[in-house]
Amino acid sequence: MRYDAVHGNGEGEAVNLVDLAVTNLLSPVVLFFALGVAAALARSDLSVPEAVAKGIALYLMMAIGLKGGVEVARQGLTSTLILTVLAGAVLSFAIPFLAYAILRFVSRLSAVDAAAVAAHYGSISAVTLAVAIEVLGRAGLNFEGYMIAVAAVMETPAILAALLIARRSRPDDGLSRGELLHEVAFNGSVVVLVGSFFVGWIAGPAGMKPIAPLFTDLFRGMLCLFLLDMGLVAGRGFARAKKALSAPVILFGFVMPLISAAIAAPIAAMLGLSPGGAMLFITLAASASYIAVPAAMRLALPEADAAIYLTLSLGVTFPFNLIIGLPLYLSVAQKLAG
Amino acid sequence: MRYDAVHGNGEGEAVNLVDLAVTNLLSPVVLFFALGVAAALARSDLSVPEAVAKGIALYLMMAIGLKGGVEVARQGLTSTLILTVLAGAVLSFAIPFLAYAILRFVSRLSAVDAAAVAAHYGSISAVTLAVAIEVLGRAGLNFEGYMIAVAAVMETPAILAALLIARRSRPDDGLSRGELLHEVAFNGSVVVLVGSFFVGWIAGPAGMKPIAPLFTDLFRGMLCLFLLDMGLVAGRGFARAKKALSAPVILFGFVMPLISAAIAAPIAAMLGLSPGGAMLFITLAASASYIAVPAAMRLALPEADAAIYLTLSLGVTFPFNLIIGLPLYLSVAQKLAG
Amino acid sequence: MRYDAVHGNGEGEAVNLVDLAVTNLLSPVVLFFALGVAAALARSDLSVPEAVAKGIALYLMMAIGLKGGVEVARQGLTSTLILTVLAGAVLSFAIPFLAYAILRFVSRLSAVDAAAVAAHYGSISAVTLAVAIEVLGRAGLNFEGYMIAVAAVMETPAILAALLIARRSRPDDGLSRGELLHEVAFNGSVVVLVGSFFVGWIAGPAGMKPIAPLFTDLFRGMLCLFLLDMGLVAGRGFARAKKALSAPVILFGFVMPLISAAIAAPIAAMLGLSPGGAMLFITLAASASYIAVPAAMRLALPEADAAIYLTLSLGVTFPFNLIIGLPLYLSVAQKLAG
Amino acid sequence: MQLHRKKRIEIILEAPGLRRLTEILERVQVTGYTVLPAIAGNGRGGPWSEAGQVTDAERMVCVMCLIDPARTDEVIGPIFELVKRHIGLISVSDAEVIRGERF
Amino acid sequence: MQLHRKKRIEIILEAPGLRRLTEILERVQVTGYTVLPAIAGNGRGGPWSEAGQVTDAERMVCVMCLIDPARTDEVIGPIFELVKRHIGLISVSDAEVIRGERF
Amino acid sequence: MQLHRKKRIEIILEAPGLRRLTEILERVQVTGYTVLPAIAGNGRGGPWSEAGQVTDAERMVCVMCLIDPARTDEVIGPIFELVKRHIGLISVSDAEVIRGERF
Ligand SMILES: Nc1ncnc2c1ncn2[C@@H]1O[C@H](COP(=O)(O)O)[C@@H](O)[C@H]1O
Ligand SMILES: Nc1ncnc2c1ncn2[C@@H]1O[C@H](COP(=O)(O)O)[C@@H](O)[C@H]1O
Ligand SMILES: Nc1ncnc2c1ncn2[C@@H]1O[C@H](COP(=O)(O)O)[C@@H](O)[C@H]1O
Ligand code: NA
Ligand code: NA
Ligand code: NA
Repeated sequence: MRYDAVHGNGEGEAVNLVDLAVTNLLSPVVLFFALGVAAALARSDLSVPEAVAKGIALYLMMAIGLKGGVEVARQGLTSTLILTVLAGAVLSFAIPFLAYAILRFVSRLSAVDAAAVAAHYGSISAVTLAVAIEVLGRAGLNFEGYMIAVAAVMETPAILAALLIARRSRPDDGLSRGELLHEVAFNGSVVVLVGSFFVGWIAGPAGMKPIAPLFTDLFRGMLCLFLLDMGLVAGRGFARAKKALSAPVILFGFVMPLISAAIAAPIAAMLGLSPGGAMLFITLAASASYIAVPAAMRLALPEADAAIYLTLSLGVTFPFNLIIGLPLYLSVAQKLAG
Repeated sequence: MRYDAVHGNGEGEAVNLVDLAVTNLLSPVVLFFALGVAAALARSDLSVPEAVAKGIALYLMMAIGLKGGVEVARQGLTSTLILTVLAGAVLSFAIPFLAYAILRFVSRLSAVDAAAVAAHYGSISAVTLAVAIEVLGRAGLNFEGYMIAVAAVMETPAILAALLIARRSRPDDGLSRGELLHEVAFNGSVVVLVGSFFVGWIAGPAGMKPIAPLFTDLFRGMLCLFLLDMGLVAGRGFARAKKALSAPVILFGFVMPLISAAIAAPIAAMLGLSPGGAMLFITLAASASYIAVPAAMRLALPEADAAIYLTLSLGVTFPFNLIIGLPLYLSVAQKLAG
Repeated sequence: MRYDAVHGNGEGEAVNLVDLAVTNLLSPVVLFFALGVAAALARSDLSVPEAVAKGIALYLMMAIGLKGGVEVARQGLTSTLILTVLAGAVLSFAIPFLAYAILRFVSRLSAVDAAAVAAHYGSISAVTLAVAIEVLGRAGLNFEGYMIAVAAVMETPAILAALLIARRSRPDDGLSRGELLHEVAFNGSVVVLVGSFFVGWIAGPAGMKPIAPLFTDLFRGMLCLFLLDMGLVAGRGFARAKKALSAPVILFGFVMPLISAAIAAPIAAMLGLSPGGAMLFITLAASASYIAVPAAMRLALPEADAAIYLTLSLGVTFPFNLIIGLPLYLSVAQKLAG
Repeated sequence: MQLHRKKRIEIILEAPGLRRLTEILERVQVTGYTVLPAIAGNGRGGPWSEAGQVTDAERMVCVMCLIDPARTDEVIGPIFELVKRHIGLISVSDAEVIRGERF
Repeated sequence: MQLHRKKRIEIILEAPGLRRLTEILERVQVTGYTVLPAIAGNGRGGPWSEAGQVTDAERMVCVMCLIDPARTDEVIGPIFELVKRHIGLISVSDAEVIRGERF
Repeated sequence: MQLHRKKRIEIILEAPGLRRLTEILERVQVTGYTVLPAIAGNGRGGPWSEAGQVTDAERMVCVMCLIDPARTDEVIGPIFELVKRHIGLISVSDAEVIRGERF
């Protein structure tokens, strides 16, 4: 029956995807990102103070965590939870190996640079997740609350994978592995996401109510402010991108999310996730870290060139996911789970 | 008939103006400004962190821009748009010549100092505009959305006028004019105002809805926070004002907005603006820049004394407009367009 | 009759207190504080930017002040106002003498260190007050608006008491007393609390309405953000606490609030405060300053060890009041005034 | 380019004492100075960090001023009077400037 | 540890002029520099403070660069051309670095 | 006023490495240091700016410490071991302090 449905209104759905993409493109969130990029390219001195940008990032992660926790409190723990968390962790660990192989094959990046880039693609981007939740909200779709826990779990394994990869190509540096793991696992963004998730879970819908005006009602507006900032930073990165990034590497930044999404989509279907949950799962796989992993790489692989991975993650893959990826993943998820 | 109406309830309207002024005076926005001034004069260590002040200024300009854009999307483009934009640009360019002449006539400011001050009075103050919008909201009046575009257009011509004026009195400094113009035209405050205006226009009322809790509902509260900060900065400026400003210059700070308003009012009437639109047009003419022009003057006329123009604009003209100007302009606009 | 009632459902009320404590423990505000402490103890790099923390503190004090002022505008000035303010001032001045005597008796703190610590316990904590207001909100209780004025009045006398105490044990330092008093009386937190109180009073419920989305609706959410930060700072203080604080001093941090509460409770009953007002009065007495007094002590008693008083106030007494004190004070206040 | 020998004085002081320090600088006629923020540090009083701090009680600032070498003693004397009661330290080094007449 | 003698140049400049300054540094091939924020100060133009400022018009930044001593004159010449029109001051002092070939 | 000769060490280091550096300073018993923020810069790795950054991955901090001249080598050795893997640079200059016994 699903097969029929897909073929039955195949055309209608193609239109639907374009519709989705256009609606997405004209949403304030995307428009503010575009404004930021344009301002940076025009060399405007517009900027968001660093403390404000960090404050909003913190807010967004608290809001996401709370939302996920409250959903779990509302829906209860379903049987697929553990499987989904496991699948996420495995994906996060596996994707870097694939990404590394592709990078080494198509580009001339050094082993260390390629390993550092690969770690970003295995891990997840909290901002992309935030925009995906906003897209779901616009589409009127719900999601499994524990997807937030899945997101938190997926932040770290990719970093371990990258360290394993890089170890083969460089001498040991005498740095304590234990300490590094500690720093990665207790990275601020992981802690606040997981912590807020549990706060939301414990407090439940009733406890959430008095703080909803801040953490629910303002969420989309704050996302606009944040994406203006992301656009500015990404736009300023473009200038350097020319020097730091070769054509194959840039291409990788466009194609890798699609590959990860193609791997994640059937898994989401097998897990039996709802359309909203499947869309988030695919988005997590397809997104590239921008907060937790860069900081970890500065510590773990300081020889890797930060300009490469930062520009690729924020300047290429993030806008790609924002504009093309998210509507695509949503329409795929709807077909899979519909 | 309009004539009759004016005479018919002339007394009633005089009362009305006093009423307006008192209501204005007791509004939290003005009270927080007063609190800031009082705290500064009492040498309290109260202060708003710089990053927070900049973040709120950014927020206010986004909120103003969005509001204007959404209004244009709602009301459509009226025929007076182009004329109003043109009138605004001409006013912004012309006022500095008048202001310069007056300053040189009544005070002993050097040519460069006078030119720098003049630029501020031709340009506009986004905060004064924000408070004017708040006053209109309290009075239940709407305005033409494109007034925000007019505001953005009026930021820059005054700077050009000041450069033309100053060139006569000082040798060329070999600075690239093109680069300076670029910096002025792409000043952060211009970019974010114009950009948010277009975002609001494209997204329209439907797109605005999910971000309204941040950009509409919180607007007035944020203005309170910002005016507390403005009061603190203005109050601290007063101490220096004694040294930097002579009596005629201070007087200029009170009278110049009235002169500009007197020029702008009949133009607003001729343009056929609504009461709300006319009030904003007069306010734009009467307000003195505090964000974009000072930064431009540091680059273009570094010899000019920043203490003079900053203190005059923020410490004299801004409070004057806040307390006396705005209710006056509103009552004039209501008579003109009523 | 009250006696009967107390005995009649003594068991029911014991349950009630436990209930209150558990509800309190599971409220997002307390959970976020716990998250902050846990993150700090796990040596996570999570942090709230300083400018954001200061901005939120400013917001909270404005919100508290406004709320108090609007309540006074709504309820009018009752006859107990002056007595309550006086009682607060006397308490704030008297508690440091008691605290000093206890500290010198049970611990080996130097006279100057003990005087500095004592000042913190006489003064009040605005954040504890904010949480207390949130607890009252959850319990559906109102309070006398002028309690905010009482809070502001209680900030300063404790500092004077500490200076008197310390003068006996150390030579004069030639610092101008007048200037110091000025700095203490016009401390930013005092000014913004008192100022916002008057703004709220003048503007009244009608003037408050347009700014309520910021200052009322977001209050509890902001408190969560702030308590996350307080938890982080307190948690980081724990590590140092081991070195700076001896066991008797830590014990003092737990017992002193109970002593102050025990003194304040009968006074609140005598003043005839409502249950909500009595709860706030007890909380003010029991709380230890964390913003105004530390800054004053750096100026007035620079020889005192900041690590002692900061850790004790933020790391011991604040969490104690947050978790155990507030529900206790509420249930006591309800019995007293019920 | 003609360079003139000056002294560069750097005072690391707890933030609450800053107003006192600038008053002293004014009194000894050091009319030019620049204040830089510090974000963390360590000393006999243990480590500190500005992260998340609401109060300035623990944070430090760094005041830098270029002065005429001949005035070194008359300037650092009164500064030391302040700093010795507060947490803080003073260091002096050599520097050269253009437009020496301005100091 | 082998140390190499360098010059440490410190430029205190009003923030709006920073872009100009970095362009000049690029032109004279000073490719390494670090910008530190200033939060308050005092000079002939009177005291200033960043507290609550929305505009950068009045605030100062401090640009620090370590350069080869032989290049001092060719570097500070063009910088002085900029700074003399703006509010600002330049100071030069001695410093030693490791990995001297990088400057 | 009695002044004592010290060494002023200034380490410009990428922010993520700060915790490592302070651990090293502790290990070599440099118990006094102050961290200043940097807001922008340029080097072989290209220009950077803190504006709008959410991550500290690219930003630099400047760690300043005054130490006893006799200890210079034993201090900068271990620091250099760290800095050579990370982005960063170390400079050493002369300074004089009051209360020399504290360093
Ligand atoms: N040797 C030093 N070098 C640089 N900064 C120092 C030094 N000693 C102390 N400091 C700074 O001064 C503050 C107070 O020092 P102390 O009084 O020793 O606790 C420390 O937290 C540091 O920020
Ligand atoms: N002697 C000095 N030492 C350190 N900083 C100074 C000195 N003179 C001026 N400055 C800084 O440069 C800014 C502008 O100086 P001025 O042009 O004299 O007003 C001041 O506000 C200070 O931040
Ligand atoms: N010569 C220099 N003087 C001052 N700061 C420098 C210098 N070289 C590098 N830096 C700082 O160190 C950072 C990293 O340098 P690099 O490793 O050369 O990219 C730069 O972004 C600057 O902030
Ligand atoms: Na991913
Ligand atoms: Na104007
Ligand atoms: Na108390």
